[in-house]
Amino acid sequence: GLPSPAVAQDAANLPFPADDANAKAGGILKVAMQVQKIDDPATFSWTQASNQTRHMLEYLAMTGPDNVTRPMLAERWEASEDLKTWTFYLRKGVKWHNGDDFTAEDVKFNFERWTNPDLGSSNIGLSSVSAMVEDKDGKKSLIDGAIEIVDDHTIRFNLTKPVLSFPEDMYNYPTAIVHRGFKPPLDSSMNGTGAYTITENVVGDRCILKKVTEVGGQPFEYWGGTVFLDEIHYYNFDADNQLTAFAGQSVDAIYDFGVEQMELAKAIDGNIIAARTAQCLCCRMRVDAEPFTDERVRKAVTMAIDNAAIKPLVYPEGGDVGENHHVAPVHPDYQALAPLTRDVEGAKALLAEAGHPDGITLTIDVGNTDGPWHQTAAEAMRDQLKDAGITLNINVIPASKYWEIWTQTPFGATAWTHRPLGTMVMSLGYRTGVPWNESGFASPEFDAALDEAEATLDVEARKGLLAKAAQILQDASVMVMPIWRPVYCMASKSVNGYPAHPTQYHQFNKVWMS
Amino acid sequence: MAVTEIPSGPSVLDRLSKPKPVAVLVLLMWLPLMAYVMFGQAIGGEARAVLLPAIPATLILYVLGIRAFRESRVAVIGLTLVFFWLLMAVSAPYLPLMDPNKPIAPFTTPFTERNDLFFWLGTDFKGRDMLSRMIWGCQRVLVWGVTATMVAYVVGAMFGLISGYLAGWWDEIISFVANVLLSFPVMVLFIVILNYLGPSGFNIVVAVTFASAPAIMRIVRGLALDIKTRDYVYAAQTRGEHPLYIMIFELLPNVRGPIIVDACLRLGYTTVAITTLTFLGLGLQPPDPDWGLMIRESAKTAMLWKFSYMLLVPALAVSSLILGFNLMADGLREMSLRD
Amino acid sequence: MLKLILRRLVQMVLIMAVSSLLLFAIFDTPEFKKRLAVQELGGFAVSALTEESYKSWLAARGLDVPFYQRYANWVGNILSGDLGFSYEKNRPVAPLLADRLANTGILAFFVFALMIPLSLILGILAGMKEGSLQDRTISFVSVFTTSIPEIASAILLTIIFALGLGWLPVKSAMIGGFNFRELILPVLTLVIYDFGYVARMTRASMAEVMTSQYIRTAILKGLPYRRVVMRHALRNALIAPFTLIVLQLNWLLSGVVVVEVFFEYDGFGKLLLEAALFPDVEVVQACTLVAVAVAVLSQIISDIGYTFLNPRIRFA
Amino acid sequence: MSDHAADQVPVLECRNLCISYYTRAGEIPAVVDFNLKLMPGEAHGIVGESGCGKSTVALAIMQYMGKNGAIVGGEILFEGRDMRQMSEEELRRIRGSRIAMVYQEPMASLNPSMTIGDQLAEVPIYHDGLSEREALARAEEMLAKVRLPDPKRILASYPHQISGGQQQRVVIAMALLSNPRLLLLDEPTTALDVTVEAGIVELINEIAEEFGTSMIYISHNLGLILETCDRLTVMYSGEAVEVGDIHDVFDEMRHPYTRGLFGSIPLPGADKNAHPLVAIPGQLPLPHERPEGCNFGPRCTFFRDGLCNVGRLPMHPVPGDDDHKVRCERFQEIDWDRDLPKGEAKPPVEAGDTVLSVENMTKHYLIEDGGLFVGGSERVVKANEKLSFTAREAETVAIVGESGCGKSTFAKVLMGLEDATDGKVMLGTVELGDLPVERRNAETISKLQMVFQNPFDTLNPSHSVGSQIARVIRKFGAASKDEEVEEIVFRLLDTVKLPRDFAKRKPRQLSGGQKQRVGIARAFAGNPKVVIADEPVSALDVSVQAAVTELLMDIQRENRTTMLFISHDLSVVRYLADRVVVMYLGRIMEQGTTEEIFAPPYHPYTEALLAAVPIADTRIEKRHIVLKGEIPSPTNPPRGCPFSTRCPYMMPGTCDAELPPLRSFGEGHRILCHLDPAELAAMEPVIKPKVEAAE
Ligand SMILES: Nc1ncnc2c1ncn2[C@@H]1O[C@H](COP(=O)(O)OP(=O)(O)OP(=O)(O)O)[C@@H](O)[C@H]1O
Ligand SMILES: Nc1ncnc2c1ncn2[C@@H]1O[C@H](COP(=O)(O)OP(=O)(O)OP(=O)(O)O)[C@@H](O)[C@H]1O
Ligand SMILES: [Mg+2]
Ligand SMILES: [Mg+2]
Ligand code: NI
Repeated sequence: GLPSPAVAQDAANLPFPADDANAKAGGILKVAMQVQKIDDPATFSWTQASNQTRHMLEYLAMTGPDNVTRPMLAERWEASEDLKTWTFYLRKGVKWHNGDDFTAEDVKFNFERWTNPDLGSSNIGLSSVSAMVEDKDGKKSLIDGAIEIVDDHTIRFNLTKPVLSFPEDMYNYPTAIVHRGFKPPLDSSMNGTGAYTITENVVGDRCILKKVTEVGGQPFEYWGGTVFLDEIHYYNFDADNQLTAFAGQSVDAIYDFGVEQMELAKAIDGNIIAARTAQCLCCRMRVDAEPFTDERVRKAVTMAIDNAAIKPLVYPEGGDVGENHHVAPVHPDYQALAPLTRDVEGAKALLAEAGHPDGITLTIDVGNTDGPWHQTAAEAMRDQLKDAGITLNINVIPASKYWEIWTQTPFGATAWTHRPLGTMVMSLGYRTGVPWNESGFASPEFDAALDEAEATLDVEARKGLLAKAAQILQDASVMVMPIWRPVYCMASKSVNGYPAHPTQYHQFNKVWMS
Repeated sequence: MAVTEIPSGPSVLDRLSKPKPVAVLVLLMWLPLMAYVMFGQAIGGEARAVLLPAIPATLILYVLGIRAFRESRVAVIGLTLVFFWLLMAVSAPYLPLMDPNKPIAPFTTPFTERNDLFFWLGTDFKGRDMLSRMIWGCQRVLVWGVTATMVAYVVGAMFGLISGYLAGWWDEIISFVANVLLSFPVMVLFIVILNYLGPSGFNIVVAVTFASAPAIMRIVRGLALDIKTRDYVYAAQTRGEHPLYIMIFELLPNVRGPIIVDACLRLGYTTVAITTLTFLGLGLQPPDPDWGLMIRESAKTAMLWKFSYMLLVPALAVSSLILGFNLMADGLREMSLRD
Repeated sequence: MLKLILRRLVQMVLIMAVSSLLLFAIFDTPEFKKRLAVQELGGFAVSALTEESYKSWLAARGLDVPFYQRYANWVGNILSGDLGFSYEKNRPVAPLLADRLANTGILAFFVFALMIPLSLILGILAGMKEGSLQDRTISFVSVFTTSIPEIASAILLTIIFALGLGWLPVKSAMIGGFNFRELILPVLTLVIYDFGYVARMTRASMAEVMTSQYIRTAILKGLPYRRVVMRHALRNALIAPFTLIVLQLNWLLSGVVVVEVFFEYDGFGKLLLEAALFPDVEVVQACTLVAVAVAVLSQIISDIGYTFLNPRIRFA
Repeated sequence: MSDHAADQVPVLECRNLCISYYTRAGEIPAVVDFNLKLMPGEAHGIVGESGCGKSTVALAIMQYMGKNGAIVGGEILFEGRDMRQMSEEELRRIRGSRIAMVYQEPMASLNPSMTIGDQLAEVPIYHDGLSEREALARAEEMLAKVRLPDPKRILASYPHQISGGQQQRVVIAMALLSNPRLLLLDEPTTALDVTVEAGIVELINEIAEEFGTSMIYISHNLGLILETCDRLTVMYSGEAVEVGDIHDVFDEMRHPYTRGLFGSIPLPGADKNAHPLVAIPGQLPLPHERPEGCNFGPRCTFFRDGLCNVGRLPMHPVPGDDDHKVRCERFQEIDWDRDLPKGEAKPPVEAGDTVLSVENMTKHYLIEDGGLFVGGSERVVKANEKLSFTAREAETVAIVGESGCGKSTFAKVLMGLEDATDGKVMLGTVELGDLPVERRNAETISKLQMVFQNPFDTLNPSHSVGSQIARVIRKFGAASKDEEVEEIVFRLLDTVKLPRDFAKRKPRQLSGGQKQRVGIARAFAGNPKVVIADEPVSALDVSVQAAVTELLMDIQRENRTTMLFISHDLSVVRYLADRVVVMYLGRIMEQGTTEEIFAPPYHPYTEALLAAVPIADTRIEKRHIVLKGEIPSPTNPPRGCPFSTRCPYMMPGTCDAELPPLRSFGEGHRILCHLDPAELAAMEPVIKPKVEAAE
């Protein structure tokens, strides 16, 4: 079977929800978000920039609010049994804004760009793209024959290793597909397949998108069916001020707001839209740093903490309780493990056994990289650990400082962003020796279990395999993972069909204003 | 003015009003507060014990102040406002307040009860008690504000005396540096310095020194230029005193008057500056309460009429303290003009 | 006089050179470069960068050469009229700065248009009869308003007029183009903070003039009171406030930071703060140059004005 | 010039006038029970020491009492109408047109930002309804009348562009513009130099004659009053103590205070050895500390308990002269001729060896414009030019000259505060000219000390009196142990006749005279060989002046100190100096013994200076010489003789071309002048006893 249901909601196989029967065309959607520079989509560092271009430059696949990935510019895809050959069948009838047809050449052009190390695109780090690259003379370059154009609308990729998440990778924000004639910067080469085009982009101020109605005198036919909005405006507001801008009715919707603003949001007239995500705060202990080299200490920490009690303190609405491993309920390949129970006495006993009969003092570095709630969570942990005789000092440091030490600190609270598949994070963060393995966790057993899960395309089958790896990780007590946090955004009552998305990717094709 | 005879039986208060006891009282009030705020963590557990002598000292100083300022109603009002906050600062740990950093019940409006607790001024977005945060908040503003002003004065007065008294090349160089600093708008200076050094109380002291010392230097220089032509300075010179002696013993005591008035005003400015800087994210850092921080944090959440108290409380608190300083300055000036 | 102005201008250039070199040196520290990288690439990504790719990132940004070299380049560019390029805003500094200065200029214009007549009239009314009820009231109001920091008055005004009464917009982001209503709160905030100061100075100056011997002479010459005030007192009393008002230009550049940030008004102050925090060196540099120029020019204007108003100096 | 017609209405009459100020300390009765009657054309003088209420009276007449003053009793009748009943508008019409006033400080009385023309024209415009052109024409005319050269230029000038003497003339012109009936002059010449003062006084006298204006002339200088007034009121501590015709009061004074006052001014007959001045004992009481009864009681030698200190004293007419009144209960019991206050005669002191010799000492100041970056031009102020003189042990050498002639500069060079540009200054065997004070050794420093002019500045207000004296003692190593130092401090306080507990006081608790005594104590603390006294008494009241001067003389006599006494007041100089040096524009014009200086041959400048000094003695006759023009600027002194621009004997072609020769008249008497020695010797004395007092 295919990794994701290639079945769409309607016959056209569109990734978007079905049209609302009451939908009215027209109107301008004003969104508060940071407006960034958008010189080259392949080198975007932030989601916001991709949101600015997302209605103009589209992707091969699209992960919906439900975290399910569906074909977008591709019509469908196929993978070989060994997951080393992927064939993408491109949608026919997709037009560029300059009138050109969208073809496999366009896709090839994009992959060639991404794999060119001189461009510096982060896409080269995606497991799918990196499997097309070899090291030659100390420089990475595309392997000959890795990309194969079968016909105008079919393209095949030959990979050096099995890759499970190719379709998910194709909706990663810097993988927007540009025209084969693209030359940065984007302003001088505005061309896309989307229903809208950017007419004005002033960094730090505004980004204005208008519906494309005609191309070279011909009416423009958007492949994705009806879109309702005439224009989409992004106005630059800092994260902190977006909700207040919304409250002041300057905008109709906002990019996001923090949990600390929830009460305020509730008091404002509008719809709060929460998305379930796999974003989390991973309070990991470095297994090769004192005192965490002793597994009993780590275990005592995890045993003394009741994640279920912490979550409502930090995120009263939405979100999931974490289970001290890195697969989230929102992941399609998640399978619940045996529930965790808090055991203070057990924790004390373990500590005593580890040579700390009078308790122990630990210090956690908190960078609040994702908002002040990190600190709130750490404080809740501190209160619980006290019961087991563990004194937790919370060392609050600036975000930029935290990012300098995040892989080295013995005990740190790191924010991990959402990734569509459970295997993706597990493999990025916990495989022996990988660069982002911040806990220093090294277990051949775990690696083997993960390999097996990654080689399995079938989701149902993969669940069990991934659960095995998760169990190993949980048993090793590498981390306290209290919360899978929700993301919140807000739209006014007149905005209909405003989608929530776990990574805040905007897709407004079916949004309409009443 | 008239010859002021000291009455035969001086009362306790009279005896305390002499410079020496006052200095001791000020130190008794100030050092513990400074130690508590700056090094509270290093002192550890029973840090609040250091504040014990400060409370009576503050009260006695207030009474002395009222006596000294009784001629000017304005000054008395100012003094009362300032000492109210000083008293709050030294006694905050002993007041029956909730933990200012503990999230209890978010967004509780003033005068309501939640979780069996009554919140006089409500709670902020994290659920921390506003009353307790407001009272604790004055500690940091006061300590850092006064320390920063003091350091600025020491530096400014030193250079002012050198520049004014020695004149010549000293004056040219010091005045040029002062001009460079004065040509920077204050905020630019603050932003650049704090951005470079990183936000913290000690760095605020540095920044305020850089920003205020040139102006103070100018004032002192002007006064020194005037005073150095007084006959008593010539008298000192003609008996061969060292310039340092003349600067410290002959000039310095006589620039005191105008400087004290200016210092009160400047304390006001510094308080504004610290609050503003904290609001801009360049000043004091979370989590401990501080008025600027309270404003900064709630500026994001209080954008509804219902929640505006979160902004109102710290805004009024900081205004009242500054009003206190300004009224004191006004009163002092008024009294100095009358003599 | 000309010599004085020339001297001031030379001094200004010197100050600009010294301060911009200092700024370049300050923003050359590794931390600042790292911060720039974090802003551009994201903290997570930067922390995962290898030494080498970080170096190549620096090279791509032109940050790998020593700062004095960059400074020299920058000075060269400035002299040819190019103010540099903003990393953060992704556009050349000159039009960006011009834009923001224009916005602040609009703000300043209204502030002055309101503040000057208000403060002068109040100051003169108060200083004319020192100690009267009118004087005491005006004096108290002025002390009171100057004691409210801009941030606090911004809050109070917002709470009353925007959140409470709903008459005015809460923020002044001007996203729908220039809107006069959005300008009202920032202007009021600045006026409230500043007018008291100028009014008090005017009052002091007026009061001093009114007790001077030449006013006594004028009164005992048998002139009508109106003429004594308008002809004899006013001009002498306005000399000091005039210089002060011109120097307020300089103050305004600092004062606006808070107001602009609070009301999200896209002006010079906000630009400067954002650039400093980013850190967007060339924008900070350009802003500093402007600030120094404004400071020195306002000083020169105030000197010229002072000489013009004060014949004692003019002919000296 | 007396033709008082009985039917005439007095121009001004003050009846039982009482004026108070309201201050923090309560009500201060500044003037109590003041009476005055001024007939048309009469000039009435008011004298008294500082703070006795002279200005208050003048301002009350103008009905201008400031914020905290009020007339609490009595009435002021102007041409028979009570001014207190007039409305603001009526007052406004009278002020400036019928009554006009001239103030002490001309510069401060003129609006700095209006041209003189505008300020003058206002008066006729508002009072006589003239057009601006007519008003300006009238102003020009008036400027010419007050003898101002080039009135047109002055009309267009701002006040700071003309000199102090010219400013005062402008103020007088302003007062005369509307032809007032009454002119009030409140110390109109105090801020001016003597030679300039002489011009103004002459002008005032001429005006009185020409316009027939009645005048009230306020001054603390009895000599001036004698030259200008017909009648006189002597005030003491808020009260008029003696009123009468000027000759009556001067020659037959009937109040102990008036006589005390005359006893303390150095009249030509006074001599420091034979007839020392007699100071009035005690101090002026503060207005709110006045005694019961006679205010002068506590200081009066004729004080009688139970008589002088009960109730309020009335004015008593002196029998035989209705116009002469005194406020004294015992004036008829006192034998005014016998009980003359008399100082004890002291033996003259023999001068010793030469202690200080100055040879061609020159001091130039360089003033630079510009600064750090843009170079400026340099100007030279020639403050001292080739000064040469010597001073011997126990001798008093006076240096006289008008403001800005370089007296203080010389003192500074001597003290080492400035370096001499050229020449030599020898103190004993030490050359001081280029030895700044930092490089002088303690012995040299202690040998040379200074007494300063301004009593309010001479002590550091922040330190106690004792500690300031003690510092000197320690500094000069006289003693170092605390008790010893304290002992010396007490001894010094005794010497200057101050109570010992003053050591603990702060300077602000001392009066001006007391401060000056502390200054003297401090100067003598190191047993100096030479003391420079830079105008040490000119800021003090006459009665205090006498006491301080005497003290200085006594200490000098005792210690055999050489004293350089700097002054602009020739009467004081004549009284106490052994030798005199007359300076003008940085140069010594004449030097010699006191007798030589005060008798012909004179240098023309000395002659003018002597003639300008007002003398409060009716038995003296004085020649009038009024110098024209103003003192030139020391940056740009005239070529040739510095005095040539103002000299009445100026010989064009000689005086303004080359420096005059130094002519010697006997031992030590030297005159710098082009005039022939014979011509100089033939000069008439300026001051001589009146042959016969004739009216
Ligand atoms: N505005 C005032 N408020 C309070 N007291 C005043 C005021 N003006 C003058 N006095 C006091 O009134 C008394 C008389 O002052 P006045 O100026 O009339 O003296 P004066 O004789 O003119 O002295 P001087 O010779 O110094 O000018 C003094 O004791 C003075 O201190
Ligand atoms: N430091 C200085 N720099 C330049 N010029 C000076 C300086 N000190 C004094 N002068 C000038 O030198 C001249 C002599 O001044 P000095 O003070 O010696 O006069 P004086 O005779 O003491 O006058 P007064 O009687 O007013 O005290 C004056 O014209 C003065 O302006
Ligand atoms: Mg007077
Ligand atoms: Mg002098
Ligand atoms: Ni007569």
